[in-house]
Amino acid sequence: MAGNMAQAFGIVTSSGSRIYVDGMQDYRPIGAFSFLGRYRVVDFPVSNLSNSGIDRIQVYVSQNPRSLAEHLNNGRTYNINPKHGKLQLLFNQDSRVNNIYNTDIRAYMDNMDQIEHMPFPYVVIVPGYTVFRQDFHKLLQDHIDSGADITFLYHKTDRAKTNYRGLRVITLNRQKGVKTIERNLGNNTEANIYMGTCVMKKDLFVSLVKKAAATSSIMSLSDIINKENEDLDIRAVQHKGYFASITDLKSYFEANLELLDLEKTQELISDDWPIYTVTTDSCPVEYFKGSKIVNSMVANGCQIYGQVENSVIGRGVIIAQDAVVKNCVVLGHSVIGRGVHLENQIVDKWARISDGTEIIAAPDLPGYIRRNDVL
Amino acid sequence: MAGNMAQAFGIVTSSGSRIYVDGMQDYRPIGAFSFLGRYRVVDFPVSNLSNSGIDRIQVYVSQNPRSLAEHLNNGRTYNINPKHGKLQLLFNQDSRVNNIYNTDIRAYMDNMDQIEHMPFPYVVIVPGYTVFRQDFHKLLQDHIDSGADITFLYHKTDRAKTNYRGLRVITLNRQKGVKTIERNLGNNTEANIYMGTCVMKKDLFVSLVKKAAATSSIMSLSDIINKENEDLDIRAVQHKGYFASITDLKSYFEANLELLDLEKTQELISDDWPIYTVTTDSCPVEYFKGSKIVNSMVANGCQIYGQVENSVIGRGVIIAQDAVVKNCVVLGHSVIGRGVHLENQIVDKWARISDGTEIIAAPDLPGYIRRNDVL
Amino acid sequence: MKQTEMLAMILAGGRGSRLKDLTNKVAKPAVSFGGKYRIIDFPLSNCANSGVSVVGVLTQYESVLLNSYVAGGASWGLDTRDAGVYVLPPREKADVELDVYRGTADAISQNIDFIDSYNPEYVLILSGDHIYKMNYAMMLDAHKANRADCTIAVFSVPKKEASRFGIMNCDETGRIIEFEEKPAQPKSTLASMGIYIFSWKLLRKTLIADMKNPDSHHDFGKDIIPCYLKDNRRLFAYEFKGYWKDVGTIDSLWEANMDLLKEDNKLNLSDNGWKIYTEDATELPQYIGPDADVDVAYVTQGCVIDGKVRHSVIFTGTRIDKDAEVVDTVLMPDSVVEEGAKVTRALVANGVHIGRGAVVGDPNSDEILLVAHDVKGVE
Amino acid sequence: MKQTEMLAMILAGGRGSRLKDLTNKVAKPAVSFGGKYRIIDFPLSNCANSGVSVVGVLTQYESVLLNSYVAGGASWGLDTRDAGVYVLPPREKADVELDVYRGTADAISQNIDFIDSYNPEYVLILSGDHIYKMNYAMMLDAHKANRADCTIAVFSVPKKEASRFGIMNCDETGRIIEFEEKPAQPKSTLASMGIYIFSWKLLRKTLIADMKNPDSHHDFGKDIIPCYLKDNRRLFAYEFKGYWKDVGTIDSLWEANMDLLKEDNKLNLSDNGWKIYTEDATELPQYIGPDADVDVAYVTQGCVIDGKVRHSVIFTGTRIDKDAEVVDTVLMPDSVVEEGAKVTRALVANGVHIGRGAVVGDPNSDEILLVAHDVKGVE
Repeated sequence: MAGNMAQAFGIVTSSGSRIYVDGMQDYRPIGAFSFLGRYRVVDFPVSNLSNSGIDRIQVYVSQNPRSLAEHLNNGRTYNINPKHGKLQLLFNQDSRVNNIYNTDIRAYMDNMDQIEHMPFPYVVIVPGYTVFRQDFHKLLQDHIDSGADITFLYHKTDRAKTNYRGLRVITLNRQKGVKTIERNLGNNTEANIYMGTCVMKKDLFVSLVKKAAATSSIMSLSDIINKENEDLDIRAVQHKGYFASITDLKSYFEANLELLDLEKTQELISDDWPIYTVTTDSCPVEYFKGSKIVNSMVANGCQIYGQVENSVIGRGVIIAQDAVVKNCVVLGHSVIGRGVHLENQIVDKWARISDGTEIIAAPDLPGYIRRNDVL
Repeated sequence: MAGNMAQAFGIVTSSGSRIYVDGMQDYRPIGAFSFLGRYRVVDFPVSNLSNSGIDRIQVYVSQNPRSLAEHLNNGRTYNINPKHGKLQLLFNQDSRVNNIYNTDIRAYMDNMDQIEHMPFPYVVIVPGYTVFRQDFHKLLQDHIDSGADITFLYHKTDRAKTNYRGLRVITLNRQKGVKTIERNLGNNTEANIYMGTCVMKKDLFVSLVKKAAATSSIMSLSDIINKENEDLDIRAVQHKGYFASITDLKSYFEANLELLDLEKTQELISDDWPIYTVTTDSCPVEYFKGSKIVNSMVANGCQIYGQVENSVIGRGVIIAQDAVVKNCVVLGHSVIGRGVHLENQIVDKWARISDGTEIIAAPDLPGYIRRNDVL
Repeated sequence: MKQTEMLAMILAGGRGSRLKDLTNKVAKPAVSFGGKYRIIDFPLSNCANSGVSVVGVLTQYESVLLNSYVAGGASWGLDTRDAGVYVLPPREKADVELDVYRGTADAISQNIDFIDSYNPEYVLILSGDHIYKMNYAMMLDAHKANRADCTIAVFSVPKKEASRFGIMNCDETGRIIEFEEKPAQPKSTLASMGIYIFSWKLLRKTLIADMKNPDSHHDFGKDIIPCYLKDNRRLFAYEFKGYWKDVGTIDSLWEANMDLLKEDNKLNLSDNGWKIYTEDATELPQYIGPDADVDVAYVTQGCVIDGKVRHSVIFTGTRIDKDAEVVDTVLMPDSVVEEGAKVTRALVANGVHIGRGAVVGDPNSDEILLVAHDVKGVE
Repeated sequence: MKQTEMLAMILAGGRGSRLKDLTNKVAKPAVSFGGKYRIIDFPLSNCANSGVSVVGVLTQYESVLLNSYVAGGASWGLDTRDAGVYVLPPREKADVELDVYRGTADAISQNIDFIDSYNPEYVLILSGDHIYKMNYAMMLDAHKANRADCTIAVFSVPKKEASRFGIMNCDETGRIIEFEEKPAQPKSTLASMGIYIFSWKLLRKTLIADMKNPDSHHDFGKDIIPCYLKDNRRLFAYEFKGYWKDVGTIDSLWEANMDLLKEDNKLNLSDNGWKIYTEDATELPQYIGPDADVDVAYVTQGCVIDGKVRHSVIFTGTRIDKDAEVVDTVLMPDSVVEEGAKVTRALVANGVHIGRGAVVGDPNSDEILLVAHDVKGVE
């Protein structure tokens, strides 16, 4: 019930200048990446917030806003009553991507009046490039009950050497207080990854942002929190379940294929915790004579004549006769020609692979076929 | 009926780098300016297109997109079936306002794939900073019937010396062919003002845009049309009725006050040609004991204790006891204190004028009180 | 966290014949109020603001306008994926013939399948003819805290008026121990507002039993509540302290409109924290002409006023010409008062024209005049 | 240019009892089709794509699900400011008691006030149980070009089947000169599709006369069209050449689904130029498991398939377990075929479970088996 619980607004952050997914991000921000065939990455943080009863959500976008603007166009998709709540896209004044001054702090400062007008005592901050399930209502309650200044959400992993690069690692004391916050440089296998997700009072958030802006023009929110750690009571709550952070091509590729484990996916997305997205009114998938498909997720609108194995296929993809698509992530409306053989590829939207082409990469170095490319 | 008539898509242009409304435009593009108390300027071109049966509309925005993005958020407002049509906001890659390279051509080039994908043979182009009524279905039919390459819409005026500065003036031959296209430098009283509104084949539009981009990086669409005039059959159709172009503070001020002539307004906006806008669910206007009001338009949500004369009052404005507001355009949520006296002022949103303040300007040099200002 | 923890059912069936000609063509909940609203905007906006997002509207009388008015729920933001406003008229089923709703409880009983399809824990029963702003989520909090089977919203009325209402007698914890319909000697001043929260499981069982009971009126006040009391169920009163008005008669509808003109009016429709949403009009902003003289008035979008207005509520699309006079009056949408006409202490129905120079209404009358038909001008 | 130049009325009232248990709890137009659609999606999407933006849905049988399905019209984009989909059940008016619709024409007659409120020039009458894609705007163009009073969409049927239909006999201009219901000796092969465009003014007058006629069945085919012919009105046939199927029986519903499996299927639901819109499901994309074997199939979102599928249409949320076999079958939403079960030539109703190892349906049967209840597994 919105009436008695909306104590927080949500902020969905953009990826900033340190994260860049080669190729794909030339066309759209990570939040607008297609995910698991029919979703976009941003559907996860926004649906999590909406499912948690938070109906005022700011989504920050720092570059190529069109695709995200069209996708988020309507809060109704995410069950947000447009009279009562608001799903708001906020822009940077300067949207050039590779600008080191293009920090999250800069984005907040550019939109400070929109933040200060928010009639809620708390803010929940979630990166727009992460995929996980979390009831933020519960996290907020835990935060309030604990009396902490800031509550982090972290994920314990034994894959820190190879995964979650670029994110931050935290160490904790016995009381689950945050001792240190450092970049994950892959030094250790086991680590507590800070998920970029935190809860604090709005006033504290505003004062941290202003302090960061006054200190240095390349400082991020995590930097200022780290700097102020001594004076703040920062605690961490462990997240259980699936967590992916899309920070490069490899993590994008792996996150899609990992979720071909149906149990894992059904834990992330379920009837009582739906992930909302925009429908495109595609018709069901048509499997024609001779098609063969195993262990794959297929979005609607596809026409399958060939073979698909261990792959995620986006909307409206055509896979022609005798084509083999194996361990691939194929984005919407691509056409895979007759006899094509693809392995370990990410095929971006509207690409057309000519008959007979063979493109095979190693699983740990997935290939990327650009949007609109004709190969 | 959309089924048999949608031959064109619409483009609503942004004001580009040569037009700038001092003060007000610091906060939002001209299209997002409040107009006549409850509208925004962009409601006029978009409603005209929608009323003409055109349901694929691109609105270009070159700076501070937030307010326009939120306002246009939902095509439903403008009666555009979101399954069949689309009201699309398109952004420049580089959104710095005072950049001479920030031309309309640059914006079209940045979004060329979105233009080329449009499944319509014709395009209707309308500036997002103009206020008038036009059935574009009829204009399109006239264009097709005439066999011209481009059809301009023009407005005949005897106020070209003082008004419509910065727009272009055209001269015509006997066949209504366009002879010359020049900037209106105010040299003549009478002139045919090119309204920035035209119809042409999409293919011609695309080729002109590409030619302009290849010629010079500061060229505009009007420039290239002018340059190609010799080789093209350009005709002009006269627009009758009200026409305003918001290109500076004075034209904004005058356009609002001119429409206090109810007959003029009812010609521009009527039951069979509604101008759509977003509701804010404000309650009716409350007139309290001692209020006095004549010849004014008042948007809902206002509380009037004082005197209002010859003015346009936006949503949720409070005018306290003994205040006098005369010949003013007051934007939403401003508070005019007790005993204040304002004449010939534009009061921007959320301004607060303290009790007893007196601010009087001359009608031809209206004053401007900034957003959020406390005076 | 589920959107359907509680769903609301609005009893909107009555013709409301005490509103006379105002309900000839529209059901009572669709009657206009407060310049730009309709009565049903109040429960629907309260639902939207309380986070109650599925609402059934039970109606059988002249449902077309009400239907097209509420269908989809977009005006109240109740059109998101899992939300919706559904008009529920009586219907034919595989084993049931078409029949009217026999009472307030029967209207719910006939829609048990609809309610079940949302699997709610609680059902909120509302009336379609009250003007008030209320947070049902807080009432639900109280219901849960009391572990109640049913919570009834009550309103404290003056002692001398208590015998006109259904009166709740409570113990010191707020538990209802007795319910008396219009008692001659009221023991308390807490009147039922006709707003109930029921835990659905028990209500469902009770309704099914009630449907089979030939002696029942199938009415909440007459049958269901007494049955709960008899069975010693946990019924609690929830006291509401804001503005509340039943607008079932011409006089009370007029009064409720006039209440809006008070500087300290308790309904406070300008509070942005609890907006009342309504259909979006495309009319121009109101235009107050050069000869207008407006003082103490509530005037909305689309009005064109060039005459004198005193202490009146002027609805959408109304026209008051030069030298006309409107005093202590409610002008419903699209009504017109022509040049020189005078209207006093009246409620002018939708679209009615008062001709040039006509004089309507009596400043000294006790009753409010309902003007439901055009009044000819005086030449 | 007005949005309401033509409004559509969909006759969705029938229970469709030839669909047997499929319509126990839903009206026929709400029956599922083609993996993710419902039958009524077709006329509604056709309206949306043809620019017909106000649609009345006339229903009286089990309207709740249909009501909540179409209310507001958002799924078809028919929820813009001046658009809307309105469910219109029979209703009580100031001078009329609640009564069922007596026939197709009576259903329109009882809603003359609804139609009048949009002031349309033309009214499009549609049926809620046909599968087809049609541009009604082009039919309207023909209606206008012919200066017709009524235009009837017709479909050329094989000569030997013509006697099962209502047959139109036309002159060389396409003007209908005779209408025969199921003629023994058909003079033409143009069968009425039950799709009409009427100029509203004349239809309105005719309906009012028809309501008072005690001998009328109040039916378009039996009364209104013959009356127009008798009065020498301008009736024209409009020939439709695409895919069209009445899905009024289990066999024809199954067949229409099977038609989707043809590589050159004429309905072509993958054409992005004329999409059929439907309710938006939040299910996961379909998952085809490691042991699946799918060949010639139509499978939609939310399905989890790990068994063998041949020449079948698999609806939303269906599960086919390992070693199960589904052949020549339509699996309606949320049905489950457990491990080792075999289903052949069947139409499995919504939510039905076929237990482990059960064998259902006969490959050699002429008729399609409707499986409306759970089938126990074989231990």
